[in-house]
Amino acid sequence: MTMSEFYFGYALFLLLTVAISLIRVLRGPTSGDRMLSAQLFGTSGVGILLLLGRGMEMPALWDVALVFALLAAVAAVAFVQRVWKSGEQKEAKSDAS
Amino acid sequence: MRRGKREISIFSGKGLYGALVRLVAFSLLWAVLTQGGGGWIIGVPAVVLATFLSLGLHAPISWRWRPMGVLRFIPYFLWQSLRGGIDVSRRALHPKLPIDPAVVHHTLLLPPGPSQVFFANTINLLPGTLSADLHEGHLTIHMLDAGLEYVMELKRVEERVADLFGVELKRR
Amino acid sequence: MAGETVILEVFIFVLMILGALFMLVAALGILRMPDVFTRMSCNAKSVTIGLGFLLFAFMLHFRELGVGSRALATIAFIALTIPVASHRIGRSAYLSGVSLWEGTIRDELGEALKGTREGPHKEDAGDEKR
Amino acid sequence: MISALSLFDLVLIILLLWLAWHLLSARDLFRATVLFITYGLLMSLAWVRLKAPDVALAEAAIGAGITGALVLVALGRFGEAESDEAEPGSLWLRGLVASAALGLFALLGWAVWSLPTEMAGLKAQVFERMGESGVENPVTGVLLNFRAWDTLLEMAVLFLAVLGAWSLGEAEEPSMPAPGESLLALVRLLIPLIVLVSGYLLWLGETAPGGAFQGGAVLASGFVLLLLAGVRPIPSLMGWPLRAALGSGFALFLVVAVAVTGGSRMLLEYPPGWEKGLILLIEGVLTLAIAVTLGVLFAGGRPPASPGAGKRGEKR
Repeated sequence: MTMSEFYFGYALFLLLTVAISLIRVLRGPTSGDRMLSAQLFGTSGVGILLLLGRGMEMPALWDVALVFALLAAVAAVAFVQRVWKSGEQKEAKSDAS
Repeated sequence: MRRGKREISIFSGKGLYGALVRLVAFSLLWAVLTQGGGGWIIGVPAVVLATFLSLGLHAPISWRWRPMGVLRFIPYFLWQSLRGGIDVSRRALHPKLPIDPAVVHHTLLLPPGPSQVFFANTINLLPGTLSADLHEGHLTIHMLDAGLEYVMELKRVEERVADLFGVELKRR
Repeated sequence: MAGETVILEVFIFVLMILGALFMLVAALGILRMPDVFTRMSCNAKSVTIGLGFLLFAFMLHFRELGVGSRALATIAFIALTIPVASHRIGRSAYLSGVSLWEGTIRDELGEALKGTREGPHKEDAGDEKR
Repeated sequence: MISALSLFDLVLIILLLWLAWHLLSARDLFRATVLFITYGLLMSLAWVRLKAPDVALAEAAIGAGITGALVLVALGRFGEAESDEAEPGSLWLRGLVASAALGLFALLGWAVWSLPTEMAGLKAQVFERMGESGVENPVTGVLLNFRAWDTLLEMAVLFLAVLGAWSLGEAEEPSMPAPGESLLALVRLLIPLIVLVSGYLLWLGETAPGGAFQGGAVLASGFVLLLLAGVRPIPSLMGWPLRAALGSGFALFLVVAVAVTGGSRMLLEYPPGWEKGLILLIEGVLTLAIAVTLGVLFAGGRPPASPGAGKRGEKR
């Protein structure tokens, strides 16, 4: 087995774990569960990109992975701030939470 | 401070020291990204802008990490998160799924401010704990296993965080 | 000399396998754990550790300042964002009263504490019930 | 023996198709939204496998940063309750639609099949003349020199999109929970990093995959984060500075395009020796303009006119 075969096999393995977590996106039950699985997609994506970048000899993929890692939280923040409303709409006066 | 009233005032940081530290840190990061530094024609404006934004967005309370505290904290944190990972792997891979979750409340001994927030985020990577809500010094924690000696454990983490920020723990 | 490199290669290999194992745990945890909190708890830890191992292995493999520091930056981004994102999702779930797994123990002190919260500061009142 | 890479491709294709199917057939809007986000992330991997890292980078930045947040926010405005059950039309209608779709599929399949396996394309010509472009990354060379027209018109499209969004009304003040300290801490930390990474992507564009669109998209997700954290923009910047920033990309591009003409040169034919500087200038301004444009589109309307757009400063 060549080294790049190993990297590709590893990337395939990570893609399969992503496929497992997809089941949770479909099943839910709460929106938090689905969002969480989507987040796992992003983080596994970082790993897959690094491995492919090594295997395919494309160092540019490290930059894609960096962007994935940097922006992994943006969707989660949008989700907690705008979708999952906790009932309260008033301006909270303390920022201690 | 009311929601949304957070003004972006550039010089709210504590003096020149904070600005310099950030300037150096961001320049270093730029050098890391560009692999050896280059493209400073874009780099300099980006670093300066990042520094201004970082100072402008910062909370009025000033805080600093103590260098020695950081050195002591990092190995502890790495070891604990490794433990956390192993613990959770054992549970998730075990056919019987041995979990005994509980929601517990922990009154923080750390003073209000960034150290509390840092603590709440840190314990998400430590064995079996997930912070659910932080409200006026009371932290609601979800535990994977109620049987863990969590009170002592959390106290120890708090001591470490206090050491990192150079703050005193409240006496109970 | 050669012996050292072999040991290092083996170590890198072990690190990568461990990283893969932790990533698998993250996915299995999300699938098997009974409620959103336990899933999140599992996810936050194992993903960070798994990617950390993978990137550490890369650092050892290349032994180059450029690659190593970029790998460190990537780990740092992940380690900064994942715990906070988990905390935020967990907090929303908790405050919006997502039902806990039936086996979860809630401690009495907590109930008492929450009672006091609804009084003076109305901040998150009304969310815990439902 | 099948190589791991072809297995990877196979799994990726199956996952994409499976996701697309569930995405289209999902009754629950939130489920569809999350599937859409994951679809974007997988598409980025697909671009990687097609050896198009430029597109993968753009897809990563836009998919992870902007589109996900945009769709989630749109969903937040609709409210989850409104995921209505559509009437499944009559059997005849469905049969008709299905056969039309199948026909289109067959047509596209035939078109792809009949393509020659080895296409010359314009690759050779591009590589031959890279020396004249002023940059080393062929994609940037094409986007900002050889086919700068396309990019110029894309900026016009983005500008028109903002006009369209603004003509619909003011951005409404979203109702959202107080951001809380931990979110603010995250934002404070991420914003400077986002600025740096966006500058880095812009810098990369000259030699490697990257450039104004990728950098702009990453920077725009910084604006998105600020908006989500409830950090309000400085009112005095919401008047003409914002409009100037929005128009700057298109305007500068036009000015350069016209300014370089003269003698025997056509529109956008940079004078020799100036290519690098001009491309850098245009790309720098484009990054900002794209970021502001995407951020404004995320806000969803023109800034509210009332409190202190110019005169009185901040009320309250």
